[in-house]
Amino acid sequence: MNILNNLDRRMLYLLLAIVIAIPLLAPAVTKPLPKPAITGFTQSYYDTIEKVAADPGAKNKIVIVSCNFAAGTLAENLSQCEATVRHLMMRKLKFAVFGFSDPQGRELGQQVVDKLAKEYDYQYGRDYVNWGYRPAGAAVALLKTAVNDLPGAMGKDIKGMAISQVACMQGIKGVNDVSLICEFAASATLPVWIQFYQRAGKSPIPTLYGPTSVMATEAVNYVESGQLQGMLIGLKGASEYELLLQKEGFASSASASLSLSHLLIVVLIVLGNIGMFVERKQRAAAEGGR
Amino acid sequence: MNHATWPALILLLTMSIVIVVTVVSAQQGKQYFIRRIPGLSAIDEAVGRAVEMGRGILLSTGLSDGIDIITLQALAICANVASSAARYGTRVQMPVYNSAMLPIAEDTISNAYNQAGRGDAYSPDDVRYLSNQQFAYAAGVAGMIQREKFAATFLFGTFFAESLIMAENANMVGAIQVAGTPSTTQVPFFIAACDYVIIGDEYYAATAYLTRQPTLMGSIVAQDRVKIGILAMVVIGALCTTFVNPNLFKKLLADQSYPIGELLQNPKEEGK
Amino acid sequence: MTDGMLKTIVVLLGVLTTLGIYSVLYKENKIFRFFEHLYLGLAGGYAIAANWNDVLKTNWWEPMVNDGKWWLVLLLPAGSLFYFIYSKKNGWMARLIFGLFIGLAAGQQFQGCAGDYWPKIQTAATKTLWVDPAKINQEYPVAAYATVLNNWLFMAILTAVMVYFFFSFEQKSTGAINKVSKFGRYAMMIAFGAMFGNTIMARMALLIGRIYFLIHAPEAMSSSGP
Amino acid sequence: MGMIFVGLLIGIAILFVLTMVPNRLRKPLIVLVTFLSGCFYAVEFFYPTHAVVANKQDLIKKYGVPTQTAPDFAAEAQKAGKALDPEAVKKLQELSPEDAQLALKAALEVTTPEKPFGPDAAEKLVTQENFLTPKFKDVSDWALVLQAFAIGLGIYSLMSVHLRNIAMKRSGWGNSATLITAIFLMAFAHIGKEYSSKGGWLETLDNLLYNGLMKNLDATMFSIIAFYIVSAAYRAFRVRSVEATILLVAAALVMLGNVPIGQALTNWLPNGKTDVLGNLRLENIGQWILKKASNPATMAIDFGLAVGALATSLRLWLSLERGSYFEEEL
Repeated sequence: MNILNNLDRRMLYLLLAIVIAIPLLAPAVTKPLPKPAITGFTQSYYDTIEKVAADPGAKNKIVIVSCNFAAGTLAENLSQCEATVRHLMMRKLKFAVFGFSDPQGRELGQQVVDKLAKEYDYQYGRDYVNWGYRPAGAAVALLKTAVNDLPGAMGKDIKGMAISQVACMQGIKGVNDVSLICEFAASATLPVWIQFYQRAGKSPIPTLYGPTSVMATEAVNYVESGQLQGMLIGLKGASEYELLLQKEGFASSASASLSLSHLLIVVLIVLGNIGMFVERKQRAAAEGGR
Repeated sequence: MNHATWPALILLLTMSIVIVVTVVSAQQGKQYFIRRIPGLSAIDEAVGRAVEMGRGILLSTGLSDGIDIITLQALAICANVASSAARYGTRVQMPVYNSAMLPIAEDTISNAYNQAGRGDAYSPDDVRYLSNQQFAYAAGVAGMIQREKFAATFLFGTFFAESLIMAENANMVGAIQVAGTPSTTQVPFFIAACDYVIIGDEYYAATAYLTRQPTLMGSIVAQDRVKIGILAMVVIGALCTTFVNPNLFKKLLADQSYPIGELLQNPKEEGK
Repeated sequence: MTDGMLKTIVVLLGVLTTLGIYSVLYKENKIFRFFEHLYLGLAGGYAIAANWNDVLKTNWWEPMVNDGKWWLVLLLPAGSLFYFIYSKKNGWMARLIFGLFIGLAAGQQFQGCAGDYWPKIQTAATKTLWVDPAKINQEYPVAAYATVLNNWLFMAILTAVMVYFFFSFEQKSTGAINKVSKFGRYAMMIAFGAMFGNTIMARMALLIGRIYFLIHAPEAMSSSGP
Repeated sequence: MGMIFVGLLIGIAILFVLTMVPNRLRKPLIVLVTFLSGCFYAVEFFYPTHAVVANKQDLIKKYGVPTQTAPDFAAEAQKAGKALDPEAVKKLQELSPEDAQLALKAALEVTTPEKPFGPDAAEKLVTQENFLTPKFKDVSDWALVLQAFAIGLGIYSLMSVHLRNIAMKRSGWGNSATLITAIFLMAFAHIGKEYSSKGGWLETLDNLLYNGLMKNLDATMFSIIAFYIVSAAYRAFRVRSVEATILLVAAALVMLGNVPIGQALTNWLPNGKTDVLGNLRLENIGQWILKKASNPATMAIDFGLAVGALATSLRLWLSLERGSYFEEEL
């Protein structure tokens, strides 16, 4: 029984890796786990996309999916991005993947799209485009140009084709042809959109935000002031969103990993304490018998 | 606050004067008392253990963005450890995070060896630069700990998430660990992984406690006086806010100066 | 090298480094040691590059050479004072630059102190300790009382923890001060426990990201083909 | 270029003069340097300030150099056909004539019929400074540059250890060779790509080293903490003493409140805004501990730390510190 008091740490590490990997490998396992309650931030995020999709003019406009994160915050940002892209595809909205904070961002964004494209019959060029990555230093100047001449400012897409030639970009001239901005961020990149693009056209573009949970506290102000129409708070927000979509993907399985890892720690703590008490008892018994 | 408001000026100056006067009076021979601090008593114990086991000691002054007060204090504590370790002929190793901090650390530690009368035992390899990237430093320290199997580790200074990497690795090799940091968010991890943790401003009391030097003793007593002052101000402030005038302390302690005449006025109604 | 190949290599390197570093969890081994040294080397090279690209080039070389601020060159001999630490005869000169930086660090502390702690003192010193009948929300009257109760708790914990850190008088094990300071220590343990528990989520999210990366690395490598 | 060379010679001459400073003056000189450098930030912080226009250099670039006469706010505003709030104008009139001109131009530009110029907008145009504030950025830039020169010490220290390993063929010298190669490659690629053409091989190399290796190493080392947090929690959270128990209970409550699996335990409690019992839901208890119960404890610790840092600074700044290091013969 003393084994509980002194589990090999390698055993703990292995258990943790298993507990985290299982929901990611076999999402079906997580079905019976309790679901999170849906917060107002997530609900309004969902409602905004629904509203954009319901607008008949949106068919001729484009959604910007801005992937400003890297592998480091993958669990939080990629899950938000995946759920959002899925929603856009469900509603047949045209979108462009873009990023200016990290070159990895557009690749991770592309990964998400590749994963979902078949399911919703999305084709590169016809239904979506990847503008690629532009260095952060040039972002402000780029967006200012893109107010009036979006294809010109962006130049070429990741396949080296001029953006004005891409099928889904036909008729997209500038800021007034953007129906929605979705920003997924691991650092303070949101103000660039807010300051230089969101309100540069005839009417403000609805803007949605997916920050890491650490950054969410500061962003609450933007939601309250109406500059953001919705927000997904870290992984938790993304998993709530998938619940609303009734399509469980990465966020739900990652959230299950999160739950299970917490459960594992609680169980280990309990086991450790049981082990300690048993050992104490045994020792007391041994001393008593002497 | 970019520039001192007048209440801040008064308060900071008063604090400074209290501290300087007490320190100078201590230097001139006035005796001061400080109580036993359990975490700090452990420092000598840990050095003793390392000597018994015949293995080395690891000192880390944490992550410093340039040369700052926290790291200088960490260095002062580490110098004391190095000096008693040198006396017993135990080797200390100090991986340094910031290259501007490196020469200061070398100077201080070699001086500590001299003070212990073992200047010959100091080797320049003992204090060396590792990396100024947070996790590269952590990986390097973790590797060092695993290979050298230190008997004791002392982690003092600013730490962030890497604190647990270092402390858990040292725990694995069975080192006795003493850690102290003003980064309050990292204290829980040190409590979980280390044998002794120096919390809060015990960190600044450490040198006084270890050396019993009049200057430092005077400083600790002065700090106590200032803290009593702050506590009194907070209590009086809360009582005043509740029962006398809700705005006085809000304005006194605001980020911008209010003229004395406006202190008691109500703030303008918002939205007008 | 095509873009696709490059991407494949980048992903492959990512997988190798991740597994190499994680191998230390089993035990310290040659593979980890290799990656550790590689990491330290890369970080060292990066430090040199960042120092030049972000500091020396922009703040020193370009203004000096292009904007005619020739006197910036004086910083070079001043900076060389650091290196005098290795001089037997003139080692003291290094202490001039140490003194300069110690002075700067100390001087900043006034603003640091005020900037960091002033708002905190304000928060603490403006807590209301009594229920104001005018502010009671009729729908949920408990809130007003709960706030005041929380504020009392706030004051009690603040005082107790501060008392715990008074060093200049004896805390006899039977005295009232000792009881207060013990309560302070318990309060701190609550705070530390809570911080620990709350951090777990953020750390687990990082690990989930890494494991996801490993699981999906084969796709990432193949999908990036031309 | 010539002046730079002359400057360098002057600097070297100063260094040479310093080597001749007699022993008894050395310590006072160090004390003086420490005190004066500390004075800069201290005086800048405490010295009384006056109002100036914000971002003056940018405004001068935009509107040209202003004259010395104070502008007539009302007349200018009328000329531009725009209305300025009198409260706001009062604020701008505190500025010196030069600054006031620039502020007025900036004010008239941002004012539109929908967005009248009020006191808040005026506040954005005005900032407080004293005679040292304009030098603030220079001083911190110089400090950065000086520190950057010290990188050589660090790299020298790192290389000398590992070069010796290689020279003496100590065990693991291959790793030392890797380390030194990595230093050179990374420094070369990361500096070189700034100067080479876009899409060149240097950029590819930098991409491999930085994105392929370094970022992954960073992310992996960061994520490894997740493993350590589990082993630390397992070992430390035992009902050993009152303190350890408190630590455990607080951590467990917050942990459970953070994930749906824990929240499910108290999902049967009502969750309305006005339900008193809702406060007993695990997520609410967790947040209460985190925000209300922890806050005063960390704040008290912070106050102590602030005073400790202040006292240490004062001792160092005024050279009140004693002890072997500070009393050593120089």
